[in-house]
Amino acid sequence: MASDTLADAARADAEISGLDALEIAGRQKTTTRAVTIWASTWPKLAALAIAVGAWQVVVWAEVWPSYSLPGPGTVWQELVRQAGGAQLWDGLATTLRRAAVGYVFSVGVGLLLGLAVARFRVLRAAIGSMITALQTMPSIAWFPLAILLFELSEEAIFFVVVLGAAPSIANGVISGVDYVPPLLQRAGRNLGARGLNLYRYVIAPAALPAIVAGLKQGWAFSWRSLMAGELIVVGISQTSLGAQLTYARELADAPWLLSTMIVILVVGLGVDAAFGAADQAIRRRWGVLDQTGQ
Amino acid sequence: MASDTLADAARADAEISGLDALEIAGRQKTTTRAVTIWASTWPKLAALAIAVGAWQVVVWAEVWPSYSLPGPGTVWQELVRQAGGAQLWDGLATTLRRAAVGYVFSVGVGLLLGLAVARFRVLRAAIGSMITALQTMPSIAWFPLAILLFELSEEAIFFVVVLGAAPSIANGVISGVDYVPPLLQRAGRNLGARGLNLYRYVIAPAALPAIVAGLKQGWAFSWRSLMAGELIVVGISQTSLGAQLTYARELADAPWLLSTMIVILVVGLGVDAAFGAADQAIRRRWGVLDQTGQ
Amino acid sequence: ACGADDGAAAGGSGPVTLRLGYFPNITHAPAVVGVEKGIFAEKLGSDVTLETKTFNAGPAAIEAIFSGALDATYIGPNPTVNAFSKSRGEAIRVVSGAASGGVALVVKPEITSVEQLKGKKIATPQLGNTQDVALRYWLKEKGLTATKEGGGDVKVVPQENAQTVDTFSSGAIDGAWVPEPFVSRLINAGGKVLVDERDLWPDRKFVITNLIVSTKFLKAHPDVVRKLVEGQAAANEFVNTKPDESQQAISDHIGKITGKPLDVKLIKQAWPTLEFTNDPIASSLKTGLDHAVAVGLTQPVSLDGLYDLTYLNEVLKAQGKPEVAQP
Amino acid sequence: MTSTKTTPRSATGSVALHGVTKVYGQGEHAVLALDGVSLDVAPGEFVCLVGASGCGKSTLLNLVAGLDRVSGGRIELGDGVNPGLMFQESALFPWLTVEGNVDVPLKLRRLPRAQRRERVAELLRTVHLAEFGRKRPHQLSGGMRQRVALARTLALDTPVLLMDEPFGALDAMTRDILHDELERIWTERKLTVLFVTHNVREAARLADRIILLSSRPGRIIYSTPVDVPRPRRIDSPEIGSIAAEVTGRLRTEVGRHGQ
Amino acid sequence: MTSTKTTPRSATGSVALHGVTKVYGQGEHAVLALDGVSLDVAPGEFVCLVGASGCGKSTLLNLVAGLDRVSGGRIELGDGVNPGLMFQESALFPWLTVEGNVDVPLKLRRLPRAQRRERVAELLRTVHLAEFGRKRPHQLSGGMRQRVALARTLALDTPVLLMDEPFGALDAMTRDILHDELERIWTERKLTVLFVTHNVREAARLADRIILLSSRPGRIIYSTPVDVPRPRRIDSPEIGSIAAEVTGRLRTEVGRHGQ
Ligand SMILES: Nc1ncnc2c1ncn2[C@@H]1O[C@H](COP(=O)(O)OP(=O)(O)OP(=O)(O)O)[C@@H](O)[C@H]1O
Ligand SMILES: Nc1ncnc2c1ncn2[C@@H]1O[C@H](COP(=O)(O)OP(=O)(O)OP(=O)(O)O)[C@@H](O)[C@H]1O
Ligand SMILES: [Mg+2]
Ligand SMILES: [Mg+2]
Repeated sequence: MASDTLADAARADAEISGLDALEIAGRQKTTTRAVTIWASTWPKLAALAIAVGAWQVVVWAEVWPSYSLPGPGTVWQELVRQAGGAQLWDGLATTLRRAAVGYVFSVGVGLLLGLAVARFRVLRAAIGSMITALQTMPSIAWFPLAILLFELSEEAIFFVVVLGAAPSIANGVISGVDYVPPLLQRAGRNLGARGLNLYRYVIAPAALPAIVAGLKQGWAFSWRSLMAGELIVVGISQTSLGAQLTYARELADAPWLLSTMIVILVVGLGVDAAFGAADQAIRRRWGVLDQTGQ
Repeated sequence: MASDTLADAARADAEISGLDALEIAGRQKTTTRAVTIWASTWPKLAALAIAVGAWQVVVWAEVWPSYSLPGPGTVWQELVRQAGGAQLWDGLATTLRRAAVGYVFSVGVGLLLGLAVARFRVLRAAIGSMITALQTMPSIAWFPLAILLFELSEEAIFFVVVLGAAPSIANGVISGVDYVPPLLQRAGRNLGARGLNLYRYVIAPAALPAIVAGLKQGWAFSWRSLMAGELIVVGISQTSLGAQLTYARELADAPWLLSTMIVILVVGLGVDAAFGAADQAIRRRWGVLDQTGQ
Repeated sequence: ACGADDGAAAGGSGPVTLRLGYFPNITHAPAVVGVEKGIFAEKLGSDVTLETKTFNAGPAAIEAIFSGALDATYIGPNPTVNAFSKSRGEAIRVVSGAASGGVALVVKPEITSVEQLKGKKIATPQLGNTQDVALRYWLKEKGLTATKEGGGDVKVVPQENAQTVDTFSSGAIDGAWVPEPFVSRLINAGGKVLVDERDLWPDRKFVITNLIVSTKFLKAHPDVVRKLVEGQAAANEFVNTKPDESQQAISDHIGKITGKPLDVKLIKQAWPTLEFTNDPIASSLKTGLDHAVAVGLTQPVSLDGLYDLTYLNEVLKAQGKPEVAQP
Repeated sequence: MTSTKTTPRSATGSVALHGVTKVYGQGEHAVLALDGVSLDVAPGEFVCLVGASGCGKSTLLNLVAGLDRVSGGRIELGDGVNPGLMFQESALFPWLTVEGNVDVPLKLRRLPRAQRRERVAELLRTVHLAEFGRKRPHQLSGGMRQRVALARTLALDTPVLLMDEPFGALDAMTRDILHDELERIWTERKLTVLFVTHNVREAARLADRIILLSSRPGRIIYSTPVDVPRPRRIDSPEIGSIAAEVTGRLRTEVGRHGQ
Repeated sequence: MTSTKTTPRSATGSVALHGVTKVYGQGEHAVLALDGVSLDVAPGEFVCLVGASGCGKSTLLNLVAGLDRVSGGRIELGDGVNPGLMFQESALFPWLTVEGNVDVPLKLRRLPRAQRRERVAELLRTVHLAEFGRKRPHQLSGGMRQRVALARTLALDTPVLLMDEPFGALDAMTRDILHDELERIWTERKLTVLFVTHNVREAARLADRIILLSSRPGRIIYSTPVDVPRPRRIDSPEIGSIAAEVTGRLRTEVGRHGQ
């Protein structure tokens, strides 16, 4: 865990001779990489085992008919079957590409909007509250407008995604900027950072934790909006995860639905890992990582 | 703006005699309440005017047929007509009641989940990343499970709402707790706050800004999930905003759709005002409200 | 599945609750009128409590039937087939028909012949559903190609019905093969009927709505199902004999559920394209399935045992009406 | 009120460090902050720690307070003693008023409300901030914040007090007054105090014993009892000469490290 | 190197306060922190401010730095002068390393990279933290953080330096060394310095003039030139006697307010 603080802490030990250093190293608990990985893995495996076990027990108890709630085995088979074909991968690729593009758009719009609203009082008074209001607007409400503006193109999907995610990101930025410690802002101003430079050198980095939190929430919004938005244009030359989710439901195909849900969860886990790494890095820098002092 | 800091600042001016105080008051710009309200109102009105104006111009330009994009006047008439009848109010009442109940549930679950995950390392390793993954799961994916567990009751709707909002709130809590300054935690521990008390006296209040941000994002999730969830059963004895939104769309009734969207935006604005007030209060307490020092 | 015993509709002689689903929709007219006019309640009698549930799309209704949260529902042919085949013939039975017709291909007025469809975009409600299959099969018969992915001579664009009016009027699509009331709406948005699907079927009849019950409920409470079918027949009678009153009832009922009464003019406009019949027109379902196989959208499935029309025929017989052929 | 205070007053107040070592970080980038520090503080003793900037004084107090884990050696405290630590930075809770901050340790000890209110008022009088109870930390000056932190630490009512430059931000006059207050409380409550300061005169004014830490790694290199009878005055010549002696040692030590 | 430093060196370095008043808050809860403070600091002058805790010293520096607005009166600075303020708290950016913190003002002045690197290294040597460039603020001791903040303020290269208890957390020895460094830089760069301290000896050691502020509301009640030739030694008797004089005044003033 602490291995990076150390990388940073370099050079400070000029006065510790080689021998001293050896001695110190001996005194420390040396946690190997394998141990660290195992420590973060076994709880996941345990949680998975508990979840799957409970599921299997419910299925065995035959509370619901198997076409309504298939067992883990059935779903696993379905997943394997899907993984063997091209449709799942095509759909996943399409959706991930759209998600990436839509999210990048959303981040751009959200960051700009957030910074602008946080910075200009008039803008905040004018549209500050509108941001949350927009955030609560369900995606389907935007479909007609999206079609009006972009017809049946991917842009229509991106429009819905951006309207879903950007307000959330902007809100993260605003709340981050609002809570930047005044002392640091004053320090920055005194060091000559005014206007944009104050944002670049002080406010943005100070607000980073809240911004990352907002980006994470924004991802969830953008992904959900995408799943909905993908129904605007279904099957124009490509399938998508959102369409598969809907079809699975339409066809009352429970194993397919569950396996699609698993795919979505796995994607979510992957994205969370990325955000987790970013967060970890920030916390290490800021010195809030290990509260008990190594 | 600063009027409350003052309320707190009481008693400190024992040495300032009445006369002095008068003199001081004279030197300050006395901003009356009306001026303050106007300062925060005119930008909103201006933004509204610009938005409605642009809309009207597009309609006049007849880019799209009027049944596709009706003008502000038509929508306003529709809104007035709706407001005159009982359906809109019934639907709004039903939806707001469900939103309140669902949100309270979500807050309870989200706070507990967030605190538990933030506190227990094993739990975090086990299900920490699952929270974001759950957050990205579209509401419709939960419908079958909701129906399985709760049949066609309101509980099924709440289930979908909680699954949508609780992860978002939990994520807010986790990111807040993670960034509590270590110094304050140490201070709390040294003052005798251990275990739950540390959470009550130090971590929770220190994380409050991030928690409020999470609650705000959670509201957006819960509201959107509710709009979707209300379609599980569109109701016979009671109509709902979610149903109205969907039917307005299905009936291609653009004025109705737009007027329903306006209702949703107004609700969103109201909720944002509540969160804004909470946020304002926290920032005032923390002394981050007025960066330039009154 | 578990036994015939079911929480909400416990067997035996005690009071039974029948949970009936339907859509607030013109193709579900018998259901809507039956509920609105109290016809079901009257036929079911005092020892059966009627609980109605309204849905806006098939999946939730099927999920509810599967999970035991619903006993019977009016539903379209597509979810019917899906529910039957996915439960391997276990979950449901069709006990009556409800409506036929009401589907058409509406196109831009400048399109007047099949040939002109080349290179155009035509919407259907959903990939592989009845209308989608009908369009593709029809195109195939006319010698036009249309791939699943939206390629070929005619680009078939599956999309939610709610969206077709928007896409049609914005010019994103050139036509749509859809059921009522979207046919009427597209016409109002400047469209023109190119094909009335009735013309493609024997006797101008094909199923658009039928009544299904869960097998469990059927086994546990056959008498209740008979009363339900009686109610359905009575509702159809009402709809067919008092169209004006029915249209008003539909408008009011939809208003109650959705928050805004449906325009009676629109109902009147759509009315003649529909036929309300107790016959589930099993043959059309079977043929539709064959067509789906023919255009490569599905694997053949067996529909054996889907229909249980004994109650319907009992009711019809009692009323002295011609019975329906059990397929 | 004399140096006989080094004799035990209460068994619970003792603090003993045995070869305490503290390493920050791991592996080749580790920093050895304390190296084999052994120290016995008798119950009721007032010990002042002095040393160059960065020599490990705060580290030592943090270890005694149990807020960090030792890397080697061990620390013994009386049974159930939770030493109160006044941090080098003020560490006030920004969401609470001054009163609220001082109230926290009392609340945590579940004292009844009336008693708490009384105690808070008394403590704020002790640090001369009686009228500032309703202010929030950001409305105070640096020295005022330090005094609030002092009041909060005193509210802990523990037998062992660890103080990290508690009077660094105070003017001479206010500091002198607080010296008297601290000495009074120390006598009344028979406290054990570990006090870090850069002001050697202050150390001589307050301490029973002054301990000098060397620069990184921190080791005890000098320890001297202050045998001046109390009450003492900070500008008295005896204090001055002791301070001069310690300063001399400090200079040699800091000079040795080339600072 | 003598008190002739009070004569103008550079027109840009002057600081003039005319009847400056500062009120925190509004209406009946207002706090009058400064009341009609007038002060003329000549370019190149080194002025030390002393006063009781909470008397308005930090407020005054913040006003001169332009970080707060005056409630009355006016402050005049040389054209385009942006005074560098070293805050009472360290105010380091936690997301940057020590080097990164010192680098910020250089980056903001768009100096080329090589020059910046050199300058940072030089400044860190000045504050005796050359080996700590890659550490982060939370890995430093209190005194080390203060020195980093000093280096960062010096990196501003402004003609007017405002320092709020810059050496409060340093041991005597390190402080003496930094006194010398500061005096050297002041001479070399012909700086104007406003220096807040609680250590009256320190004030006498450094200042051309010492100014005493009264307790709330802050008013200038005493001002004395320090006519001791430089180089000075903090423990020299001349410095001692001036310090004693100022301390006496301070005591009377603080006593008057009952603190
Ligand atoms: N969290 C940490 N990580 C790495 N090194 C640390 C950490 N905390 C302290 N150090 C290092 O330990 C040494 C001792 O620090 P400490 O804070 O105990 O010094 P100090 O004696 O209190 O100094 P000062 O008088 O300046 O407050 C310093 O060299 C510092 O850099
Ligand atoms: N933001 C604020 N709001 C209200 N009052 C304030 C604020 N900042 C300072 N004050 C008050 O102004 C007075 C002067 O504060 P200032 O920080 O200038 O004192 P100081 O002379 O620097 O004291 P110290 O030596 O303790 O740092 C104090 O009484 C303080 O309570
Ligand atoms: Mg320290
Ligand atoms: Mg100050």
